[in-house]
Amino acid sequence: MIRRVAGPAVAAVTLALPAVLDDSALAVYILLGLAAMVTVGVSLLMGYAGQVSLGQGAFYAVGAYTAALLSLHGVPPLAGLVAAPVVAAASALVIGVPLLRLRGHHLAFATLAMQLILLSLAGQLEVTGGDIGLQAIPQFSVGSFEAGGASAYAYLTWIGLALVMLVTRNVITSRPGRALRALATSETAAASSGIPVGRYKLVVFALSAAFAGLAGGIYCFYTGYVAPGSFPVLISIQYIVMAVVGGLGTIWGAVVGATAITLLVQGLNSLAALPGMPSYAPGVLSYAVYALVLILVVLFLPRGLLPALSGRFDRDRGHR
Amino acid sequence: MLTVTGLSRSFGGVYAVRDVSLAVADGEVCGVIGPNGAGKSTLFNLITGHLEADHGQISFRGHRVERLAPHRRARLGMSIVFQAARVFRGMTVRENVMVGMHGRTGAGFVSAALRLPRHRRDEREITAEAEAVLSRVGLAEWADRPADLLPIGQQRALQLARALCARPRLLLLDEPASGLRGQERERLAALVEELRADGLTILLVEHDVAFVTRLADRVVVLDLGRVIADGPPAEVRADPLVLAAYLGQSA
Amino acid sequence: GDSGGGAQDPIKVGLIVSLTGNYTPLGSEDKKAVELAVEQVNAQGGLLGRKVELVTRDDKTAPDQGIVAYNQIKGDIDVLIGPVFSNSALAVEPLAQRDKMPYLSLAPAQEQVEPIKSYIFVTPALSSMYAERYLQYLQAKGIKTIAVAWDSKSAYSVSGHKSMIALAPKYGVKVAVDEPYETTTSDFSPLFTHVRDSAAEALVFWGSGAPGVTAAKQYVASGLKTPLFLTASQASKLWLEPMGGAAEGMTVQSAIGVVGEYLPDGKQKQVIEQMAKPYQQKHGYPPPQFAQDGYSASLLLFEAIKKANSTDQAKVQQALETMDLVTPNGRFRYSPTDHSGLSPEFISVNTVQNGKFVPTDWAKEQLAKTVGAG
Amino acid sequence: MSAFLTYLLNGLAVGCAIALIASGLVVIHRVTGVVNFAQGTFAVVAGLCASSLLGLGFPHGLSELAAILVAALAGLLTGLAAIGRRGTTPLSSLIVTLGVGVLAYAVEIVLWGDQPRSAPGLAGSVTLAGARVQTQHLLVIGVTAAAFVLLALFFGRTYLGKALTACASNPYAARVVGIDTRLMGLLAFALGGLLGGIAGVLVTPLRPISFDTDVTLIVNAFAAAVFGALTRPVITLAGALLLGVAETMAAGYGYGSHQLEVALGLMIVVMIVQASRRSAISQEPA
Amino acid sequence: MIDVKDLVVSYGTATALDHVTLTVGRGEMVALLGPNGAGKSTLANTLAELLRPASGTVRIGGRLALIPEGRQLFPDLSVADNLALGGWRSGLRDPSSVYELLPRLAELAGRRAGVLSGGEQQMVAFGRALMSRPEALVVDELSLGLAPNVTAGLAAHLAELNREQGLTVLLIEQNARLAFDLCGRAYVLESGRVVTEGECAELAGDPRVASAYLGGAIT
Ligand SMILES: Nc1ncnc2c1ncn2[C@@H]1O[C@H](COP(=O)(O)OP(=O)(O)OP(=O)(O)O)[C@@H](O)[C@H]1O
Ligand SMILES: Nc1ncnc2c1ncn2[C@@H]1O[C@H](COP(=O)(O)OP(=O)(O)OP(=O)(O)O)[C@@H](O)[C@H]1O
Ligand SMILES: CC(C)C[C@H](N)C(=O)O
Ligand SMILES: [Mg+2]
Ligand SMILES: [Mg+2]
Repeated sequence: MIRRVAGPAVAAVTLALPAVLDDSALAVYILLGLAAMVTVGVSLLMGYAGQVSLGQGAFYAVGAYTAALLSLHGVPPLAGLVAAPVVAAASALVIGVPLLRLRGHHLAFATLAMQLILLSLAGQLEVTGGDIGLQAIPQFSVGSFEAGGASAYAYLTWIGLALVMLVTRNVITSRPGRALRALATSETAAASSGIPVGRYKLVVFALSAAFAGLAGGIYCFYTGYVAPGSFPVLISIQYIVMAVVGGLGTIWGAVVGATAITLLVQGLNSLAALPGMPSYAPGVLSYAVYALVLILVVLFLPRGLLPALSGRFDRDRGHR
Repeated sequence: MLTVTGLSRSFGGVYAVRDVSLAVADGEVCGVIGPNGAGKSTLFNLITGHLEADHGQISFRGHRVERLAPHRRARLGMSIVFQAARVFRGMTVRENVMVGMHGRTGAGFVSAALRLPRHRRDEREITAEAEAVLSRVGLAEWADRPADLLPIGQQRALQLARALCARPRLLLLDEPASGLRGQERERLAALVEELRADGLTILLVEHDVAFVTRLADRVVVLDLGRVIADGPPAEVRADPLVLAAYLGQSA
Repeated sequence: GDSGGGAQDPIKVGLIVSLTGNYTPLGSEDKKAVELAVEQVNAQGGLLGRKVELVTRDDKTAPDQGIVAYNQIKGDIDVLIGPVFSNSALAVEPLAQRDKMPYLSLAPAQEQVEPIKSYIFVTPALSSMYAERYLQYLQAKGIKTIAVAWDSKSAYSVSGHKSMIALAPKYGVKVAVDEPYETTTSDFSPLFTHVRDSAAEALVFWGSGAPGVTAAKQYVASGLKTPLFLTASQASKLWLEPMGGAAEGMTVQSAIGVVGEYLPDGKQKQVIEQMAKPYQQKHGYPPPQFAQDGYSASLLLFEAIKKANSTDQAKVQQALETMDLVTPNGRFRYSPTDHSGLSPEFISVNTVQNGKFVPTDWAKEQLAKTVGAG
Repeated sequence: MSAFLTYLLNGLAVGCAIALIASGLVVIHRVTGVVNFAQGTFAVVAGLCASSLLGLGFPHGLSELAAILVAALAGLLTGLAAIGRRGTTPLSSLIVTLGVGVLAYAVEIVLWGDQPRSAPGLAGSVTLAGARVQTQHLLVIGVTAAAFVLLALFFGRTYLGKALTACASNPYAARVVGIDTRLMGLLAFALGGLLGGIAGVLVTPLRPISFDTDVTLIVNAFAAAVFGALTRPVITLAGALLLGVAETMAAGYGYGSHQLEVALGLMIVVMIVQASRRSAISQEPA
Repeated sequence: MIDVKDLVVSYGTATALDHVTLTVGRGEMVALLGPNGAGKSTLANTLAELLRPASGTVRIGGRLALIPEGRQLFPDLSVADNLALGGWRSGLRDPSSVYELLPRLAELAGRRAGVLSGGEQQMVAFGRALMSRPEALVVDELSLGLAPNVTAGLAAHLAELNREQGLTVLLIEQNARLAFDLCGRAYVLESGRVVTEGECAELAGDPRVASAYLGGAIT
């Protein structure tokens, strides 16, 4: 009951927010939404299909570079934005064919290495602007409407996240979703039930990459700038932290996790910058307090924030 | 239905299955017995494609399948109930069974994501059949429980239900009765008899010789990876080789 | 930001640097120096009779955090000293330009001033200037063949290397070995082997951070005789301290501020000491390059506000574009066509002697000329 | 030829340093099933401690030993946080170790500042068959060899080593036979800290260490450890050496700007080849 | 030897054992029967101190070993190492006494336990429990997956250990006939409660018990 009301309520409130927030809050709103988009994909991949990716940031980057390069070469931004998830998914398909033969930690390492390799290529290629990256990316526009202010990007982010969540929900509550959850436990038993395990892993990998790619596309228009330095390996790890903190294997958990971590980070950052704070405040607050909160949440709410918040996890274990 | 010729598989020099040939006729229930480590489970894994054979041929319903991936063999009509209960953790009993229907339905990622009519039709069909199969194996009241918290016996029944959902032509049962008590065993035996009556072909591994004798039309005995006897149950039970290798004095 | 403000309102200077993440060691030095400059100006009664207040934000060594930080403070500040991390700087600059926010960058990347954006000015010497200065020195020393090593993952070193290759013919220098490495490289023996097998008379090593120490230490162990030339990234205690005695005799470039004590008395020396002495007193070590950048940026901004006699952003921009000011980094002469302002003459070429950077005779002579001219 | 030998020897040294960090990952994972992302931190802590102690005038040997013990203590504390609480899953523990690593940043910054530090090690170099190698590199190779022989003997031959292995192999079964899995896990974390500490004091003279150097250290070590399935010391060593040699060879033969990519790519290829020879069923518990 | 009073054990909110009282005297062999999900394994785990009771008391009068349901070996270790670790509490390191009892294990000694066949694993689990030189043994499903001759062999060993060394045994066994043959007394557990207890001979004659546990399976 509560669940049925909570979703639309959150959607309505978040949709109303961009109208009242200032630029600084909007920047947080947008980055939060983008992180949530990627994290939903991570949660789908890890929480449902049982495949670990420590390189989700790579697809975020692929999306961003795709949209940026296309629009810098005169392609309409909308087409660039559509291309971002498509290219990200396509590259996931190509990379996934060899990589998804690996399992568990091997896969985790390989995805991490993939991101390192991709970033260093971007840092050395002429077309991607090398380490300096791509500047002066045009504003996002549809026809003659141009997204001038941050609130336009906030709406775009909202739409993107809603789309990502809807697709994810539809997938997981259906035949392919069950197949993914099944192969997460036992690939052999899944195959015996007629599930093409390899193909399904590839598709879900591509789907989660598409989510990251879409977020990357929005990111590049919002910031107007992409560079390898925008996608450090640590952000990929951050997405996993968000997924776990929120509650792995729940869509809303991913969103809650992304929200909690982003707000915590930004909150501590602002706190550290308050006048009168000692010089070691940034280090101590953004490292120590962040770390302590993270450790305590993981230890004391092992199933994540969302299940703890809704408090009904035990009875619901079967229905996700 | 199934013909296996000259099948072999070794692990690091040790043969688990060695030059096994075997034919199962349509509608037959074929028991496979043999000492621990004889290669029965390995044989099943070779037939279903979870292990690759070193040598040998497998033909199933007229198709040569030894190069096909496990899920393709499943779609041709093979279902296996593993020796170790491999239920899908974190999913309910009902969802576990619904997965069994995968090969027979077709709604993919796109129709699911967009909720196309195809997806809705599939879901209706899957849900209905899942209920039916759950009742058939006596799991209806457990349908909403997380499958991995079920006691062993129910997990076995669940695996069987999942396998049946694929409407297989050949069912491979690896020790389906282990962990079941008298009454439950009785129910399982009755179910297998029912399935046989429906015309299903069954390969059955079981250490409960009485169980096998009762159900099987024919019994194959494996020892050290080879077939050492093959014939009607009564004959095999009297075979001195089998007595020595397997049944021991207590039979 | 608002342009006017009552006479008693403080003037607000924004500072976005890396206080966490990879570039912490750079950003924290910048911050110390800017804080020192603000303290000093306030002690002298502030600017235009108003106090100067610093608004600091951390970009976490990440471009998107730079944007968040900028959005947070842009309504509150009059002028901005921007990130030391080139990628952050490049992310924030378009926003600053759009808001007409006078912006002094602490990052050296060439791309910031090519093409010129009217409100964006750069403080550190561009790496192309360091490259050119070394070539001048090489020419003076009669060195004709060199080896160049560069960190392919650092923007500073990539563009320094590029300029060096481009300018070398102009100074009659041939590059015999041109070898990239990575920031994480922990073994430089391949490089040294290649240099040993070549005709190079000097090895110029571009890089900042860990590889500078790693390579120089391994250079000593390798027994290579070809002299090692390091760039300004190594001109601080960050490099000297871990090197210890092994650094003796190596050639290291630096901004003029690092060798203030060897300069003839005059304006330049005085400005350098105005920062170096209190900095040394406060933090216990001489100001490294990054601190000099932060301090110079502050002086430039203060001067511009004084000249504009207002914090009106357009006026401050005007003042900057006609700036001519001596700072610890040298004499800045910004113009509408030059938003970098410095020239290679303000770079010194030193050798390490008794754990200190001592200008070579050539450099002493050159710097004396430079300072004398000003 | 002597160039090749130089690359090879130096590559081995680089690989050995990676192997030492990786060995800690392996020890901890082998016993607790946890991937310890704070492993690089142990090395950093030890390196910083050693540089401080040496700076204060304590003699070599003593300073390094003390630093290693501090790292072991750090390992123990990390273990307490990561596995001290019952019911913490390996994934949660992993995130806790990640948190510990970040927490350590704050501690390190307060104690040592944010600037990189180094420490003196063995000076000079020696020439072997025309190839020059730094003496410190030889020390690294020697210590690594000793460490791995001891580890292999410990896990392969000793009863305690086997009991430790049993803990992650099947924690439930370990408790069935009466092994205190938590105690064993803490022991493993302390041992992991010790190994990380050894790596730290050996590496600090070769490359400066600052609070966030752990990231670089862990990426390479993780690659090597995963190569050894996070459980097998000897294969991990092989992986680390492969990584180190591939890096120096790449630099030596003209791919200096792609060292890391070449080395990591090679690791991935080898892993994929290995993986395609294993069937899914043999990787799932029966 | 084993003394259980009013034991309550639950998983979260679900009660698996509901005021169970049961005793096994020193040197006695007692069978524990019950349908799937009755709580037998829960009881076994509680006796081995792997689960904590919610209330009630458990008293054990000597060293107790458990052969857990589902074998639970150390899959990455060799058979020999698996056995050796069975001696963690007792200090026994050399598995040769077990090899004498189960010669097949000597052949498998160097093999990784994880790749053994199901039955082979069950033998290792049996051997591992013996390595702790137990005074009391809780066997959760002796015959699970074992070939008839092996089951018979293990049962004979169990009887012999009981007879000659006075080993106390609580036997959870699917094959009720086998259990009744081996044991003197038996408890029947249903839905977490003891519903029947008594001499095996009597129980075997009880029509309800016979129909529930003796039907079908005849070995
Ligand atoms: N992946 C593997 N690697 C190495 N050896 C294996 C592997 N799988 C099985 N074996 C070995 O092959 C032999 C046959 O095993 P299999 O599981 O087929 O026996 P089984 O007849 O099913 O026995 P049980 O009745 O005990 O289940 C055994 O000796 C086993 O140890
Ligand atoms: N970890 C667990 N979490 C929640 N419930 C559990 C758990 N383990 C067992 N249960 C439940 O506790 C009850 C008793 O289970 P138990 O395994 O003790 O039965 P059993 O008598 O051993 O059954 P079987 O004959 O199948 O082995 C069952 O209803 C089972 O579903
Ligand atoms: C001279 C420094 C400001 C350059 C800096 N280390 C960089 O790589 O961007
Ligand atoms: Mg088997
Ligand atoms: Mg049980």
